[in-house]
Amino acid sequence: MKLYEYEAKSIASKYGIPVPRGYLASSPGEVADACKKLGEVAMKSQILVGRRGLAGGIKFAKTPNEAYEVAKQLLGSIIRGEKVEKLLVEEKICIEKEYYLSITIDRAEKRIIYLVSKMGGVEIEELVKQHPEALLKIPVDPLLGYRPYMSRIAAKFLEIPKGHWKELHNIMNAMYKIMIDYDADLVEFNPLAWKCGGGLIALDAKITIDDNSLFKHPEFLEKAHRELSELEKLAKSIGFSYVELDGDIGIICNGAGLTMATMDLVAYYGGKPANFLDIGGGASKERVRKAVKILLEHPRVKVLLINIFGGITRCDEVAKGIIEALEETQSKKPIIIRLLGTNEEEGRRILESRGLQVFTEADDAVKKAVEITKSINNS
Amino acid sequence: MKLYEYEAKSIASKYGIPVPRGYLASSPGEVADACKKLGEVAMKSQILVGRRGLAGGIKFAKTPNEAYEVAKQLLGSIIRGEKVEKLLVEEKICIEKEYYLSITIDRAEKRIIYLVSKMGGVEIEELVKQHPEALLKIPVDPLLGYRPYMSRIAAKFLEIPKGHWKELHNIMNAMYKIMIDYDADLVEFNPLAWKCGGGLIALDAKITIDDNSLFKHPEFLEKAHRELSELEKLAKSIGFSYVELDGDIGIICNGAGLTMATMDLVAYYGGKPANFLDIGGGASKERVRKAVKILLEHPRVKVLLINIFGGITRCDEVAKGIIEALEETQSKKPIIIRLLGTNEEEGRRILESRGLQVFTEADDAVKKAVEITKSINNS
Amino acid sequence: MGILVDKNTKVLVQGITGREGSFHTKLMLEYGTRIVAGVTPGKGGTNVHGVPVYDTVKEAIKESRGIDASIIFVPARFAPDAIYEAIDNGIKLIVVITEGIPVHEELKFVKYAREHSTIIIGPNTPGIMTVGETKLGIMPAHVFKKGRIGLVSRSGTLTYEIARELGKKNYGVSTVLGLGGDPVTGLNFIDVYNYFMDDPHTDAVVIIGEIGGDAEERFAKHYASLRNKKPVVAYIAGKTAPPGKRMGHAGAIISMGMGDYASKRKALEEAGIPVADKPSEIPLLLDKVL
Amino acid sequence: MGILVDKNTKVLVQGITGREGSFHTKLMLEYGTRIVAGVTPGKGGTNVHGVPVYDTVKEAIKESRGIDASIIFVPARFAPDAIYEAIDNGIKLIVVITEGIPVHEELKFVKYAREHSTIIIGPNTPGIMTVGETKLGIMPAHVFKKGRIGLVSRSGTLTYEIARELGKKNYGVSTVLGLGGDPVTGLNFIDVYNYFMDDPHTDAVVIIGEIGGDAEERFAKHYASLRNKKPVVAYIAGKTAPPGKRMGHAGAIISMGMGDYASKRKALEEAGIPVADKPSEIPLLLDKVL
Repeated sequence: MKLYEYEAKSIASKYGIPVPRGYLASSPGEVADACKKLGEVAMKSQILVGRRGLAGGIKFAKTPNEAYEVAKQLLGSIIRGEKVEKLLVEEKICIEKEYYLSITIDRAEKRIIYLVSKMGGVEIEELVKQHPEALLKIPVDPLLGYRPYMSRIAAKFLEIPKGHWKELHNIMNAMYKIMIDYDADLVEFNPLAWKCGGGLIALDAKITIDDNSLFKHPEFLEKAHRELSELEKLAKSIGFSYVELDGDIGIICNGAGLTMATMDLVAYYGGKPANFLDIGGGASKERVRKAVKILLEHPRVKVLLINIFGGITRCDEVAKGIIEALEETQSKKPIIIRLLGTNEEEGRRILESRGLQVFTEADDAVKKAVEITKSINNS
Repeated sequence: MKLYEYEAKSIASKYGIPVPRGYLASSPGEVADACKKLGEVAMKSQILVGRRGLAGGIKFAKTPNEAYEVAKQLLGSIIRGEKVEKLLVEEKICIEKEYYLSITIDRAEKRIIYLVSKMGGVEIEELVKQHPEALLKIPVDPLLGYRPYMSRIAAKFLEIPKGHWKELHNIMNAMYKIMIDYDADLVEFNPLAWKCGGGLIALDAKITIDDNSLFKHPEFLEKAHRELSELEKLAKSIGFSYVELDGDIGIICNGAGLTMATMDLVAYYGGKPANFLDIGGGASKERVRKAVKILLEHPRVKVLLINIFGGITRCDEVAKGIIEALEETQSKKPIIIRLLGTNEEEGRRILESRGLQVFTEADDAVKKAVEITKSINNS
Repeated sequence: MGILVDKNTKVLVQGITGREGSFHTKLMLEYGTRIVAGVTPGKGGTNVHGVPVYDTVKEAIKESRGIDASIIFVPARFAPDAIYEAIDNGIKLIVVITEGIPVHEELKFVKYAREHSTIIIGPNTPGIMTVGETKLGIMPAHVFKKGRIGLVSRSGTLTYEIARELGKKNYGVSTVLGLGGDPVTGLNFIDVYNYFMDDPHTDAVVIIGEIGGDAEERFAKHYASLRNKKPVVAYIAGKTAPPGKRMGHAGAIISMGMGDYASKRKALEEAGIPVADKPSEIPLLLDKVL
Repeated sequence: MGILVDKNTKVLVQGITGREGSFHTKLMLEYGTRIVAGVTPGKGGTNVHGVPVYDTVKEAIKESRGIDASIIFVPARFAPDAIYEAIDNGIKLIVVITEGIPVHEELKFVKYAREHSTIIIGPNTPGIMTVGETKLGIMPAHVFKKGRIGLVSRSGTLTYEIARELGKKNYGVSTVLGLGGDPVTGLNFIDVYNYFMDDPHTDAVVIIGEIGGDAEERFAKHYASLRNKKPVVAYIAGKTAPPGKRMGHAGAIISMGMGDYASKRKALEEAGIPVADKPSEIPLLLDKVL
């Protein structure tokens, strides 16, 4: 779960990491008030998508009036698909240099790492791919944790003057504590800035909390779905994994790998998947009904493709769920079904008795789904 | 550093470990008041030496009047050399069984261990020596810490009913946390009692804090010397290691091993060491002067034996310190000196110029010291 | 006879009295798995499908006179404790079916297991099965024909689908092993490939990867560096997955500039490993390399 | 040529700019120790007695092209960090002179070092010296004659005293190693005896124990179980020490029913190891066993 910048900075500040003075504002008036207190300000859209600066999500103002006008534009605007509802209004900081500093999980080595770079302000994706040599990795043993010498390695790499090493130590120590206390899988300051006149300050802050640990953090658990689309929220509340895509073939499968493979197969045969929907293992008739209903009512979905490999999942339950959803929605959208495994015959019987064709091979089903979609699109 | 029972119980209670209700009292009146609130009470002398029960340090009373009278006897009395200044007045608990439960450091295996036994109330020294088979050891990895399954191992061993396993888990979990938070090298509940009607309660509690970690715990650091005799306190404040013994030959050495070996050598030749005093490495004239002065003024010391093996320690500094102390105290007590190592000749010259004999071999010096002491004692 | 487990492996089921634990104990027993004991704290003295249940792993080992492997169905919050209990009692192979374990817990027990020379399969794995011998997992056994292909995967259902495709072309499986769908797992492709390399009953290995992390890239690099090798064929799921979204599995996410399909495919192909465009193509690629 | 260190050992001094670090760097250099670098954070770029000082161990290793051992003079509060820095940078032998390190810190870094196959000597040790070759420690070098007796001890000054007694009777020392006076140390008597066992330049071993813990008892048990062995002679300090009192060293305390003189002496003698009544008796016992 991603936190908003203002949430991440509030945590950082609580742990003693220097951040700019600032106020959260949700109206132009509040922005102007903040500007009165802070002088020249940066107004930063509180959205969860990346690269908001390039997309016009960060603006500056010198006077409350100017701030008011800019805020009127920003608030309510849509940036990279996300609506701007809040602005973080911060004092403008004079900076000399921008560093990159994060702590995250090194999956392959099964440990924690700090990532450090002099190339602050650059997206980490780009750093990793374009400038791997500019990125210092400092490994941390997960049973031992942060050790102060690590900050000295980082300080040398960043060429921070000796008098300021203690600051970097405090920041890195706090980052580790935040990671553990909040079960974060990422704590990132990009940029961590070097101020005119000296001293470190976290200009931007990002914290991501491990989804599997949210149960330990009720204050975030209740907000956990906010970054999801309405459909994703609905699916999650039922207990599916759901991701919205931009195609027109709705997809329902059991198992994350099979769902992705089915999406890929749709693309392979020239179609466009509308979504990722994994009903998980051993889904009941009820869950299948809800999944089918969501996609039949999805405005972008033209054809629904269901690919079930029954292990724990029973094909007859799946069939019943499909039938019930069809009856409930009265949808005329074509449904292509591939069923295999536990109670396959019974499932097939149920579906075929309602005139639905059931495939055995995934390739055949997908080909058919793409074909029908194309004919709909061409008609 | 040993904590008093009432301090240990206050910590235990803070961590959710059940202890009897009780009040700390330093006058018979306070004891009677506590008895009014608690009914039948146990009055427990707050002293740091062990086996206080056997020595009459724990008494019971049924009425405030009785409690008042008993407290009058207990308060101010000397038990195993320690004056009773405070009583912990506790409700009397009806118990069915007594267990032993502690967490400590396993030096040899370099890890933490829980020690568990059904033979509660028995001193751990006796358990270790007489009933090792009755003692369960549960090792804990120092980088990983307590894990709940350990409490189930202990519960099975103690044959605690399943409905109460959670209690034992809470206690063992809290003990580990106390050990880490307070840098304890021992947290012991002996007995941990099984109440009439069921349930666990810590009847006695002992916590020992690692001396090397006291700097992290200012609330105890300032009390750290309270278990020491006046002389031990004085020596510690100067920076010596000092332990009071019961003989009449005062001993000053550099290095803990050499000091013990010199004590042993005194005993080997038929003498009795009065103390352990290690001036440490590289001691200055000033420190030597203070050490010598302490022992010259010690009423039990009849002869002073100084055994210095100069490595970092300079023999001339030692010699000067001795001379200054002699001049200051005007003591006539015999001083036997053995000097060796760095600046030995200069040290010897200084001492011999004042008529003091200087030995090269430890054996010779010790023999001489014992001989003189004997002749004093026989005269 | 496949890798890591065979018909003689003495198995403990931790969390045996739970819904999943009990259900799959039955299926595993039916498959022939030598389940000698179960553990559920507080349920000691009962039995599940004839398997005696104990309160602690210590008792289970004592009463069973040794245990080779444990399979864990304990819910996420209690799974780490169960894993440590198994490791501390000297069990050398642990299959963690449980999904949803916090990643920082996983980092710790995976590290701890390695220190104790204990192999962890999972978490969030369908398990391991040496076909025709033993199953420590939840996979539908009938899908897997016995044969000489090693199957290692980051996914569940997709693996069954691919096993079926193999079977259709008469390729059977020696051992199938699910690495687990979480970002941090005990084993990776390199580890499992190395086991298959040492197994005389495996002729080739099928690797089923997915987006997220760089396990496939690392395997490719390792494979390219080998002199003696067995043929490997791969399939990667998630070509059409968007970046920054968790695709069901906690580990299936393109993030921090890592884990996209193109990078994995490129790395594997450059290492000489053919990558199938779709599951049904895998047997055709095997035809070519064998 | 003795154990663990010799004249070729490339040594780093951590905490080199402090009073103790600087003083003993001079003495070690005079003895011939090959000190190639020092580390004091924030003092990089300076030098101490001609030894270049760096801010980090990483730089020190890079600039020195490899380091075999580190000796640590860093104050107790910062010593664990220095030790982890050395371990994480791959240094395989660390001598910790520092006294007063919290015992829970010691438990952790001793464990961590073992995981990383790093040998820790100390903490609270006078160090290690292979006589005539190199000294990583603070012992007065001139007391030790070169010879064929291995010396391993829990104490400092007492060891020098005993070395002098040996010298008087013409027994020289191959390597002298101080285990350290703390309750938890990196090495124990068994470890060091085993190193001496493998050293062709050591004929017999003198063990200098003291009250506290059961390291001597454990060694006795180990020694009794060996078939091939070198002669061992022992001395134990603290016969007259009272229980429950810390005798200078944090580790020298009789507690929890363990660590008294009688138990140690009995164990050693039962294992066939003669125990001297006083330091000057040690050479006489060596006369008998050699």
